[in-house]
Amino acid sequence: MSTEVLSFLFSIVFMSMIVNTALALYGVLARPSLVKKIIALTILGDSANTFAIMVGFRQPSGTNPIPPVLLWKPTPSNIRYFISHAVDPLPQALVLTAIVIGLAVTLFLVFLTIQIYRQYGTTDVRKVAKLRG
Amino acid sequence: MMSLENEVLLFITIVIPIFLAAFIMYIVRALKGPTIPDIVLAVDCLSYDLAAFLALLSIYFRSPILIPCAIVLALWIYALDVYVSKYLMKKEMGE
Amino acid sequence: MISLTLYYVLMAICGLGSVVAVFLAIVERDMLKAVLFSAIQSTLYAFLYYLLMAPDIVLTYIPVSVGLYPAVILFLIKKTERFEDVEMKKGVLWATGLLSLVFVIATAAVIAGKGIGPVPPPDVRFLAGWYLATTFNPRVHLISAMAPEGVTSIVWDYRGLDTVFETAVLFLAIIASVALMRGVEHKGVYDELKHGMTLIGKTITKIVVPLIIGVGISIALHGHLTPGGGFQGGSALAVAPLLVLVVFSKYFFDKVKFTKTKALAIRSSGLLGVGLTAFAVLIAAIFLHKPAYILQNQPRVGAPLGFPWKGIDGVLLGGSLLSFNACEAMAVCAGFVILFLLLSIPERYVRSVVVGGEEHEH
Amino acid sequence: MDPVTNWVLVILGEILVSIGVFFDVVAAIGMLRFPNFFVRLHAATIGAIGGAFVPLMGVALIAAGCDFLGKYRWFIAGAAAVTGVLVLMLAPVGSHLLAKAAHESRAAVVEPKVVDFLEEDKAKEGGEQ
Repeated sequence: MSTEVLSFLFSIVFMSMIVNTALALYGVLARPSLVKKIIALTILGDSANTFAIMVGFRQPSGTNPIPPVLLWKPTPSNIRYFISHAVDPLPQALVLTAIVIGLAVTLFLVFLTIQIYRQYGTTDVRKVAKLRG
Repeated sequence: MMSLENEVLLFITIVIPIFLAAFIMYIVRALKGPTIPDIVLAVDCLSYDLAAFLALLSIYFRSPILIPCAIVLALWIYALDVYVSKYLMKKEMGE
Repeated sequence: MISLTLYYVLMAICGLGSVVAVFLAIVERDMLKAVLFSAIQSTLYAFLYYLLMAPDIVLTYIPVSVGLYPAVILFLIKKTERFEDVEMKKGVLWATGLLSLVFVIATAAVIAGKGIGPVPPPDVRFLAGWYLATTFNPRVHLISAMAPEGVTSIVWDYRGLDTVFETAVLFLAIIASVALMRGVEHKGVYDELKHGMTLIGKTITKIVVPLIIGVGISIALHGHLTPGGGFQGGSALAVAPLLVLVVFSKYFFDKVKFTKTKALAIRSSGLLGVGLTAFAVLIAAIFLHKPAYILQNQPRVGAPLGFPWKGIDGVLLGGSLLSFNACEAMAVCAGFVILFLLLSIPERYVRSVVVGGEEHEH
Repeated sequence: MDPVTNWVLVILGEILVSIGVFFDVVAAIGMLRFPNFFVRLHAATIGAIGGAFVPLMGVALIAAGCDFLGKYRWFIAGAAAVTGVLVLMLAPVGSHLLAKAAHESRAAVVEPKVVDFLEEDKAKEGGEQ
């Protein structure tokens, strides 16, 4: 019974990330404003990162997991406890760089949008497409 | 006689739902907030209280290294206030 | 067991709250409100990362998505336009929002009821177990990174080559942004009354900025012991100059003579430090006539040289991780400062250079 | 430390956290029910100082008394105290800047408005110049 409750609650997180991804995709693809596209793009990236971190999550029986940082002296028993309780560090390491690079790319998109506004006087992609000809 | 550890963990277990009720009310105000300062104020309060809650949870999880998250949250939410109030002023952001 | 249920209830509330916040952020016409809803979503995600036991991610994510990202979008909408030109029907919006929430809860119930759901497994994959076992284990010194922080060891030791190339992507994105604004220069005289915000804000910011710099440096330099590292420390440090830029105005930077060129010099020296640390063992090995690898941290099989991992009194040094973290923090922070300095130039001065004096009417 | 000191520290901390939680709920109710932005600032004050500073000090005391955390309890205690002091400094200034900007730009709607002395003073100053 209790595993089903836990599974239901964890599935809510999982499904809400899927819905967030869908909403963000709608924002990137269908909304006309370039600013809205940038906001939606960052939400999309964050949701994807959350999926990656959830892949590395675990539930040791009875207690909560611990972060992948060894706090004690590296004796064999401590290391055994650490291996049986810590979460997966690999997705976290990949997401870490993804967040910072995502910010740098967003900044580049911001500069591009400002440049488009300077040239065309609008950030609406429909109007930009009309003005080009 | 109850041991110290059990007493502390029981206390935190009792406190968590009350914190949770407050958070939900703050989130409702932040999502409803008719004007922009209302939203910022609600996010502000939410983050400061979340910082206190994170500090409490790091005792509950017995992972002391989780505590820097609380400092970072309390420091950076001030930046959000500053940006929004600068935006609402008549000057450009860099002036 | 009751406490574990509470733990998962917290996670589920974060998820549901973030769905509502994302929905409002996407459908909102007013970009300022959309940014604030996105900030609420970021706060909830940060709490979710905390509950998923990823303190490293929280330390990067909060400065980036609460400290830097709203500021960048606010700079952008101050320079361009605030409202999006679309009409949405209120009834359709409410129905869609309610439907997505119901969808989340119903699908979660189906998944849990059928027993096919993502119950968090009690175990991690074999590779993760291997990383956890060898991150800090003096008994297997020849395959260990000798730093207690699992994430930083992977970032700079096990998968160091990935990180070096990701730093290159960061560098290219910043160079591309600078190239878009080439030739734009503006200097002014700082006036304490005219520029910036109120005296109360300035005074507290004067106290807070050293604190932020202290927190950033300690996050960067303790990266091999506690959650933190170069990227985390760098993005935390970058909030300090941005705060000064907004509270004291851009002209304060002209007054203290901190220019784009100086930031570029700091950034280049940081990148140079990353490169030197990557080749340090190899260069030493060439002089000692011994084999070595690029990006080598600890001694490996057939390559006996390495960084020291233990200082005086048994203080953990973390080998090359300490140097990598310090240099990367410098590079990331200075890179963002260059972009903020460019973003903060008032639009009327930029327009004359970039568009060539021709004004649009709007 | 001896067990009695630990118990005293933990109980003091729990009292502080309880006070903080009470203020937190009160502030949240006020946030939800008050009519406009400038009234909600009062609730925000309670939420930031009573709901964050007081429980953070309580957490510092609890952590100092929890000997089951080992030597890392001083890390938690110090960090919680630093966070509390930061909240004490930053929250009022953030509210001040926000209130000033909201008043200046008229971003907030003041629905049941009785009197606005700042507006009158500004009008007087503008008239004299």
